[in-house]
Amino acid sequence: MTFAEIKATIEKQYPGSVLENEGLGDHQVELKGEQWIEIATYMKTDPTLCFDQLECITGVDTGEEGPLQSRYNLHSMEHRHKIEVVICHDRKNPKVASIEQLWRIGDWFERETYDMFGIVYEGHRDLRRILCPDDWEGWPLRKDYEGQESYHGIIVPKIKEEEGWE
Amino acid sequence: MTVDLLIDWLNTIGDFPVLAFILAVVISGIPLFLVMALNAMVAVYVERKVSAFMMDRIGPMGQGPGLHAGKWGLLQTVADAVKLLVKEDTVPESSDKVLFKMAPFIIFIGAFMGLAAVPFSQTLQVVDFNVGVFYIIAVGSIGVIGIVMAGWASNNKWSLYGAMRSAAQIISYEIPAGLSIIIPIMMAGTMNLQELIHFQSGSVWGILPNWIIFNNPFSFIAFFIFFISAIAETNRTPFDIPEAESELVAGWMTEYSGFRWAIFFLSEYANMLIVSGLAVAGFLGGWQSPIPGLFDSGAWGLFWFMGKVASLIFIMMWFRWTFPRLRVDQLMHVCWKVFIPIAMLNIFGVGIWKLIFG
Amino acid sequence: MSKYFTNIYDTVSTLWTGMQITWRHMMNIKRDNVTLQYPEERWPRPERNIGFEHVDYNVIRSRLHVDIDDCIGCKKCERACPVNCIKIDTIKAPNRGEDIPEIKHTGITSNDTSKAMVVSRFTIDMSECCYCNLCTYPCPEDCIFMVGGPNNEKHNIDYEFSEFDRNDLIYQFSKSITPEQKEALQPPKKPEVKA
Amino acid sequence: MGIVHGDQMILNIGPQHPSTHGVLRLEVKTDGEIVSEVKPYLGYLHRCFEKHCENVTYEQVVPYTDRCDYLAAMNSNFGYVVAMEELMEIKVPERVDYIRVIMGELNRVASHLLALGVYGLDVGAFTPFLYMLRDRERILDMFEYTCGARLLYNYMWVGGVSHDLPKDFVQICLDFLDYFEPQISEYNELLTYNKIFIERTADVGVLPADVAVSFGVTGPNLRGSGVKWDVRKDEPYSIYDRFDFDVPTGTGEFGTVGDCFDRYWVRMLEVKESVKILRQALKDIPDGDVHQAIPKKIRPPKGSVYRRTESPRGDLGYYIVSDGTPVATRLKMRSPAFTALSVLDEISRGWMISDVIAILGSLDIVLGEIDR
Repeated sequence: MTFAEIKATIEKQYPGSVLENEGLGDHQVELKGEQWIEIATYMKTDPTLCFDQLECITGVDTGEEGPLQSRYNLHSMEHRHKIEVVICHDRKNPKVASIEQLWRIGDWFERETYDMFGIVYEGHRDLRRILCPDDWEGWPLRKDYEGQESYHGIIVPKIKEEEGWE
Repeated sequence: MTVDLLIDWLNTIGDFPVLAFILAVVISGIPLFLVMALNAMVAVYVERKVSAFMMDRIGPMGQGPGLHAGKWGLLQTVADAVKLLVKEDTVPESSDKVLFKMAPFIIFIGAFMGLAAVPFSQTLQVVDFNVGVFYIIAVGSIGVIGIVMAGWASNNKWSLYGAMRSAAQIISYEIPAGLSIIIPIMMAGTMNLQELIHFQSGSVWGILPNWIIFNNPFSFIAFFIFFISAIAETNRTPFDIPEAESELVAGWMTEYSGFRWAIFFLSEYANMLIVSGLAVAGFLGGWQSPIPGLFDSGAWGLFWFMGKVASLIFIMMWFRWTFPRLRVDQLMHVCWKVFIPIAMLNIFGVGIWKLIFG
Repeated sequence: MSKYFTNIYDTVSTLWTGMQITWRHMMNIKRDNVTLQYPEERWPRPERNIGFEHVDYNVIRSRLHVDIDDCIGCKKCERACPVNCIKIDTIKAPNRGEDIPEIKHTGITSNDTSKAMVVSRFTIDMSECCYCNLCTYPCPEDCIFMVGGPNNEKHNIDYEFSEFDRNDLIYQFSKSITPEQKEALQPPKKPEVKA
Repeated sequence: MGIVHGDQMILNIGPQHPSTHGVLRLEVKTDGEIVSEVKPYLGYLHRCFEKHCENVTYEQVVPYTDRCDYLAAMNSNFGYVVAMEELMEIKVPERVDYIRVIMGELNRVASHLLALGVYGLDVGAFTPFLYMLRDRERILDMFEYTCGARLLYNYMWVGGVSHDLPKDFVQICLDFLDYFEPQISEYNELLTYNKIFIERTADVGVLPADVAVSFGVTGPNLRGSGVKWDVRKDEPYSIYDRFDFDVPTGTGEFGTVGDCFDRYWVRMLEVKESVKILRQALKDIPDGDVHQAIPKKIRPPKGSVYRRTESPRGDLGYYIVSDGTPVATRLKMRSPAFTALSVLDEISRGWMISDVIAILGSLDIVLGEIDR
């Protein structure tokens, strides 16, 4: 199936769920966050779509003002077509349903995105930080992230050192 | 033998039987310890070189004395020994300290006692037991107590795993080893190692030496079962699961370092010597020359015996650097479902063989 | 039952094949050996000469070196460094292209570029360097390079620069300038306008 | 495996352990030797790759990608530059494509050799490991000859490569292949067909195809489960569509499809396929300038791209979001080892401790890439 057909199928099944977004490129579609779990189930189980592989979940921070986004790259091993789903979250309270039980790799990908952006995946059974330590403060990949000065008495090095050594 | 001679000789000097006994034991024990240490040093060096050559490396090398461990790295083991001796003696805080310190000595005692009955030549044997074969098999299992002690006392999960695996393995493999060593005993009708070796003198068909391994097909198979079980008893690859370094870090030796660890090492190589010695005495004609009647007397005995032992130890090394490691259940499978039935059949076979041809 | 014996046969035969291989290698150790006795013998560093116009290309990754007499203080290498291990401070030279003998500053580079800047500090922290070679490409004067290899005539190979103190790995390439000399080089401050 | 219920013991494998392939910590719940749960804890090697990438320019990202998958740095570079070129719509000269394919395949061979050798080490065979490392060393020598570095190359740049190949490289590489091909059969005789090795790996840690797809497992691990999926074949990038090569899949030769042996064996077959690609590429490599397409200033247009390439461990994806400045807004690396590790718990339940080590080894993870 081509991208337009996939988009039309989703639009037909869940009217009003597909949002128009000028900034998106080919193969990208923005969906409403509320219905995500139903759409995802449909996309995985429907025999014409059959997206059985979740390639990647990428969290994106669009800037200080803009929303946070989760981007899901889906791929179908059977039909060899793919799509990228974008879901925007409110910056203050980023939340979306978890697809961890649909695609098992979603477990770790969602944990990673939660770790880096603080996007809460509701329904995830074990939403912990995965790469940073459990008691790390802040969401490192957000644009407004302020690194902590020290962690358990260890000085956290800054990414861009302004000062020399000496 | 040596001990008996010494006691007799000391008794001729004066009438103090207890002191004579102690003196005789000490005098013959010190060379035994030296044999053990020398064996470990040579074997470690050879193992390094053999493994290196098999892996296309060259092993420890040096351009001369000094920092570079001697010519061809000959001083490498000496350097290692010195390093191990001067190392800090660490005992883990939460270990059972008494058992932790005792365990190496128990293992050492097992190996040392076993070495006492090994027939190095016609005359060179510390004690000539009536039941030499039985004795070596028996004291060989003392070591497992030390291993379990070491594993338990370390208070470390890896050590515990290693100890438990080791106990299961050594006890299981004693059965096929014991069943296979029965065959020389059946054929020679004696458990005395010297008599067993004397039984193997002469030749068959004028070419082959009259060793038990060549006597009949059953004893031929029995030798291999005994030898492989012996490798398992000494915890060497492919049966090194108690100290499998990729799984259990170092198994039951994880917490040991320095001198205590050196004692483990010494005992491991002494055990290799003992089991190879038993295999040589039981199946390969002991100190007999491979060409019957040639170079067959005096010091040649020691040469042939050590030569045969060395080749068996080399085969053990060869195995170690070629094979992967078995898993615990496969190890048990090999023991109980392959070796023990075949060893049993062997005993039958030898019995019938003896009835017909003997 | 036959599977039982096939298994035993397979085991013995495959193990024997493996043992033959290791035996062969042990016997041929002289031919197959790949070990080098490191302090006495060393790997030959690849002598790379790709010909054409790429002769100057630096294909060796070892210690960085700067010919400070050629450095014009453009800071291109500092910007190119992905780990920020190069630090350069410059002072505007009083007269472009003129030598300043007090601080051994030469005015003209070997490429006949007249320098507008006095490099008062050029440090490379080799403990941070990731040997990516990115700093050597943008240099307009070819004065920062990795030593050895094609640059051997400029500087000998040096890849064993271990030190006991981490601070010794910070290499200072600029000429030593005392604070007073630095002060003297600063352009005179404009007199403050009184209110 | 039989199920015995007893008291459970928690065993900590790592972060310092001989066969965790880096600094990985596994919390293993065991009942005697039998494992009932494996919980991986990551992050011991987290070096903030993605955060760094948002602070350095696009050229400077390349040395950082080296350090993610340090065993196949060429392939890490390759994936990044392919993604960047797709975003910037650069067409690179043909010679550059060929050079990249040659380097990528050589590094695939090197990485697989290490994976296979270390797998032998995991199950206790020491010698094959050194044989394979000996041959890997020759590949590293060729890389050193080409770009000066042995492990972390920074060789592929957006729009080109940093140096042209040395004049006699093609001959050196062909000599190496002539030497290397007979060695593969020696590895097989020494390790692969060894009965003990087969016993240790066949039927162990079976990963069914649907589970593998659901877990996002890719690369040799997925192909070991019998799924014919290779990005080089199915979504060809660079010039991979020009070469004639097979995609080996697991057949369950000695056990079940998708067991440890299949994953191992697929890697071994892939080495052969790589040699095949290398021979074709070395034959056809054209002349040309490798620097002509390198842009002076890398400023991709506004937009985003997700591109995956086939690294030795699987689908290596780069998600790049650009806002038109020389610094990326977001650069995400979808690392294949990350997804491969996530399946460990699923396939090692009910096996023994020794098998967990064998399964972990067969997944061929690189912690630098998992933790980034």
